[in-house]
Amino acid sequence: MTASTSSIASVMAGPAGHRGWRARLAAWRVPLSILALCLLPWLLPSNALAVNVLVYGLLAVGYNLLFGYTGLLSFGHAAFFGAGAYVTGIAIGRFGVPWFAALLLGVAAGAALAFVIGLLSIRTRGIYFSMVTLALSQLVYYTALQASSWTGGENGLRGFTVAKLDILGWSIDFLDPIKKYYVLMVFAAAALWLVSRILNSPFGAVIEAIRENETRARACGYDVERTKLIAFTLSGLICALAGTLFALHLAIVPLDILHYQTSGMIVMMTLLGGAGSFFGPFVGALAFLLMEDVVSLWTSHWQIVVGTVFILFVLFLPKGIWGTLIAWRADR
Amino acid sequence: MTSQGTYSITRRSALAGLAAGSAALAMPALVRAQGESIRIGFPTPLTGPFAAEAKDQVKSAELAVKLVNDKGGIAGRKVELLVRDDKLNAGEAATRTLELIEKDKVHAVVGALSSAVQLAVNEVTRARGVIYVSISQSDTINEVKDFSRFTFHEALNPHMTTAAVAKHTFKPGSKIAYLVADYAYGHEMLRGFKRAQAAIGATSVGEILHPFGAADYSTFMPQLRAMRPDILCICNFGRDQANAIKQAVDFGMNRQSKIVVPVLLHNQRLAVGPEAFEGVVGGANYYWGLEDTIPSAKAFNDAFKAANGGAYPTDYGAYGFTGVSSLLLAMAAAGGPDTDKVVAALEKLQYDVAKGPQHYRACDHQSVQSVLVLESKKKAEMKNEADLFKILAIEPAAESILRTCSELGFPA
Amino acid sequence: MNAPLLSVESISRRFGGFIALEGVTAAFEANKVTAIIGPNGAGKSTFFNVLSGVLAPSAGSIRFKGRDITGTPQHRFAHLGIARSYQITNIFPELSVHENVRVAAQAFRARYDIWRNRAVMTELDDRADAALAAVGLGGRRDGTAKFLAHGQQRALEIAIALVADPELLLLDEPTAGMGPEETKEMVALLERLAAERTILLVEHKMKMILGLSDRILVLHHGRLIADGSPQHIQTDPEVRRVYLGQNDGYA
Amino acid sequence: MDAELIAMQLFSGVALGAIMIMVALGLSIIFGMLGVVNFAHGALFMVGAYAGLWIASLTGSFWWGLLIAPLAVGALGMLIERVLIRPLYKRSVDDPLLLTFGLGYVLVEAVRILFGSDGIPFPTPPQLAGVADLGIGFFPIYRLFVVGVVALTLLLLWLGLEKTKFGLIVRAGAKDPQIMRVLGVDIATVWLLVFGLGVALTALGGVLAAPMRNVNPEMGSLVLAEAFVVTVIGGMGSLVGAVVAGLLVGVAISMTALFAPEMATIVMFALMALVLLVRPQGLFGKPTRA
Repeated sequence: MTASTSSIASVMAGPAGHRGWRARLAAWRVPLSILALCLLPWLLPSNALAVNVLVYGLLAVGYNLLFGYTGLLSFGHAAFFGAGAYVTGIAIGRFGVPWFAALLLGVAAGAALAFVIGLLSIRTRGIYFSMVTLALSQLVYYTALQASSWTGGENGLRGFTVAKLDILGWSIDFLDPIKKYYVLMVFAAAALWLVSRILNSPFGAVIEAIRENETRARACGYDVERTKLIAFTLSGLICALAGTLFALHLAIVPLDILHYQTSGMIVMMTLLGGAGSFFGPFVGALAFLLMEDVVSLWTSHWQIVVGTVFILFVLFLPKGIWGTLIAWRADR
Repeated sequence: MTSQGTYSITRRSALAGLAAGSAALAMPALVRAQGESIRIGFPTPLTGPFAAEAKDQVKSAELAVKLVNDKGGIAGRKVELLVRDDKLNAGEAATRTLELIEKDKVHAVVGALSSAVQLAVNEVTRARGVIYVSISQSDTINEVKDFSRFTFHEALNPHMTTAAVAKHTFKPGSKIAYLVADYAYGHEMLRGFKRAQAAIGATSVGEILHPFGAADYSTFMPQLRAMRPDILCICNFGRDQANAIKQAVDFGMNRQSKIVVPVLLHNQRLAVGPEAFEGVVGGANYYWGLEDTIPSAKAFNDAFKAANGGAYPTDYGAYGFTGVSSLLLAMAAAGGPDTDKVVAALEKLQYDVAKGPQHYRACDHQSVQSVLVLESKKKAEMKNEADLFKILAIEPAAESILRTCSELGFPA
Repeated sequence: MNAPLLSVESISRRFGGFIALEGVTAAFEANKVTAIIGPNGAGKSTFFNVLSGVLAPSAGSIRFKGRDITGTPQHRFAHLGIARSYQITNIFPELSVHENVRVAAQAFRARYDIWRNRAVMTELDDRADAALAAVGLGGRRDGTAKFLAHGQQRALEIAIALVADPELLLLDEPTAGMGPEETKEMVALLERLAAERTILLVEHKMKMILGLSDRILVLHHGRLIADGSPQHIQTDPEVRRVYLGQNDGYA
Repeated sequence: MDAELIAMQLFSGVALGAIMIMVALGLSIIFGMLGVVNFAHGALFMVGAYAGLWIASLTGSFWWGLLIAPLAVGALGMLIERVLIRPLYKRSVDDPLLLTFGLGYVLVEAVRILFGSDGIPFPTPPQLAGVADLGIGFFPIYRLFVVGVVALTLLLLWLGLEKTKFGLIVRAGAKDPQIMRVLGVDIATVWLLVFGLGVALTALGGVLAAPMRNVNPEMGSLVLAEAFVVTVIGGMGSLVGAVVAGLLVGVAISMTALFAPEMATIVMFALMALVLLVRPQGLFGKPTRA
């Protein structure tokens, strides 16, 4: 009921039909993703854009775990992205915590926040779930706005630039765009591997079952609420990691990343690429950011282009770019 | 019955809007970097609520570049302006600035309208040793925490504007009420006004903090009326300011009190109309009417009008001109874009490009400049569409109207 | 009489002011097939929903294997040994037929394990295949569930329930919407199941019930109005009165 | 704190709620009947304000703008329903939500292209300028007028729903969409009209708000957030809920403005979170089952 099931139809690299090539693709999805990420900075117009694709792609992957696989349309994921970013920034800038520990703290904080918001919102359904997540994340936004002595308020959090990374005795120039990209990519790759693992796990089967039919899953003996809460928390954890990478990359945390428009953007990216598919969110983030980047150089009215593309996708390609490709390939 | 034109969209009629839309398609942002040229990055919010201000900034900045290029550029090199849309979003601005530095290899960055964007750009340029001339009004950027050797502040700050406005509106014994946007910039304005209020001997009858970005202020008005102030200080910016003033007038506040704002915005006044703004007093960095007394203003107005079909430059637009001009003057003095030399030249620079003499203070790199105190005209008094304000006073450029270096945290 | 597998003690269920079920008391022995009948709106579905934990009773208690399970969350019922099918087909439409059953089997093995690869749990595959074979869907294991014919989807639903190896199987109109041919196959399947399990079913098709059931309960307006063998029910005057005028299939 | 100020504050809360009610009603009626969560609702509010301004500038009269703009934008709404939303009815509830989300972007940008990205003055109609003495304090006459128009609209809407055949169908359909099929009503036409009605209501809200808040392309985004809050608190699809919640939120904001003014925006989200945690379906909503 809550799931965008029609959009997800036959996208999953699940065991249904055409098993051969899809199973092979599924088995190789993590190495293939990492290969694509390695090539990314050399294919895109700028490194800054490549890092954005990395960060927002990961954010969409985390979101997809909840929206695409569990079938829950959250409008509050900006909160976890922001929590990861803020906690990492505050840990480094205010407490002088080493970057790696700050990263872990950011992820932990985002996951904890997701657990709390999940706990409060899971029991509502359908559109109410979307609205509660939206409302709670707006509370997080206003809290960050008010707590300006900690967060910098509307001015954003600053003063935690990491210029050098010390890893096991190596010192890496973190201002060098390419080196920075590959350091951040290692974390994104690890997260992709984790997500792939979750999707292959028994738990991965359970969330898909819940997306498909919550009532049935419950009758089968699954505690639907608890499973959703775990999925929500895991999803928040991945999004928080994206947030910490964002903070390390830009060395600022703008308040806007907590705004519900960020949540809307995550949904758009996920849908554009193809919800419920492993590669979809990254493809969506890439397409969205590239489109925005290219179109905004061409006209300041880029939003009309982005909005129109989005409408056309919902109308004609509800499976998203990747989902449509897969379905098209499956029909051969 | 209302007369024809009361509800008017003639100023930006549908057709003009379409023309503007297609003009925007041909934005100069696509100019490609070339080996020999001196490149200046210019992030500004081309989309969002301050798009009009941003477009004026771009026009003014382009004019500054054109004037220099017409005279043969700097040390024989052409100057190129790379305009980027920061979308009024600090994250976007930081990303664009990174692109400008890493990919377009700009020699300097000028721009930013909002305080958050300015601080973000500053953070990026500071870490990478790139010159940045900021043109956003904020007190935060002056403080030692965000100081960068490479950053210079062309814009006024709330401390300066509030001091100037208060000096010409507050009187000993005046009762003053404050409506303040609840964020750093709002608090800075309040702090500035209250400092001036104490010095002048006026008294505060109440302060109301309102949520940043609110559309409706009606729920604050009964309280403000009940305070019976002589002066209502509205400490917010942009749309917030326009809505707050309009609703204060709707509630009849202007009959019992003088409405005062730290910064009177040219484009907001256009967007709201003369009726609501009538008699409102506020500060500004620039108004084209300066041309009667200041020769450089006349020269700037003439050049701007010639380049833009007779349109007048605006306050925020002028920042684009003065900011880029000061940078280019310093580059010319330094004989090229070498960062250290340009920083040294900027620190020594005395310039008068549009509004009288200016220079950058040594400790915090704040531009010492005059502050205008303006009053919004009645509709009947306006000679033309651009004749919006009356200049009440010009507070001359002096370091004494800035916070002291030690107060900002700089070592003596 | 053996100790009953399941017993309900004067259970009631209200929805606001509406009383859907009132004071129903009954006990069900192991290894028997019991049918619940009644006209539309008699409370059969509510009764079933209470027995499978979907709804908590407003009053009264439920005991399963001697243990009070009133108020137990629904998802625990499968683990107690109570599985059910639904009146309206209730499967996982986008998953493969095999995965539909495998994921049901997995509930007893791993529910929150996010780490291992589920492909190594081969015994679940085997159990799923066995359940599919038992309902005659072995040949369709790799198809997508939503593309199955209606009757096959009903069978799949029973396979999903069956793979839990439940002690008590609750079947809500297993032949709803089926043609005569499909119904015949389903009845054959139910007969095979009846040999080894305790079954409670709601059904409209009287002929089928009379042939299949050991015992019949009749609900009317939320109350239990008759309880006995098929022969007894057929002659019960109260039941005859209730069904007068709407003897669809009632012969 | 004197009693007059509190009474005044209560009244301004009610006046504030009036505009929210207009927007929330449209949102709720569309959701209740069509199951569509209209994310373009705020943008249509803004389009209503611009349409009102445009018509007022053509005719020289605010009153024509007030009358015609809602009808024109309502017609635009019907066009949107017919072309963009109708193909999605067979799909999941998320699809129309996402489509209208994109549509909101398009509408805002289209207005920026047509009318420029900064705002345009929208003066208070001279007949309604000035303040009135309510005995407890002064209040702008125009805002009193807005409260009156909203009350009148509510009355007309109530009469329309209670006394007409169309109203009967709408009420029945909002309770149970299945029943319409059973009754053999031409659902497509009813949905078209309901969508148009919902959009016309928000457009009327836009025209009414314009003289208070100025007109700019982004004016809808905050309003959308408010309308969602009101609709969700009242219960999605419940018209009574939208009215009650609109007043509730308006008063909550005005009372917060008195005691903790900087919290005046956050309070409505807090209220919504609170209501949903206690009553997940909202105050007047029907419980949903998955």
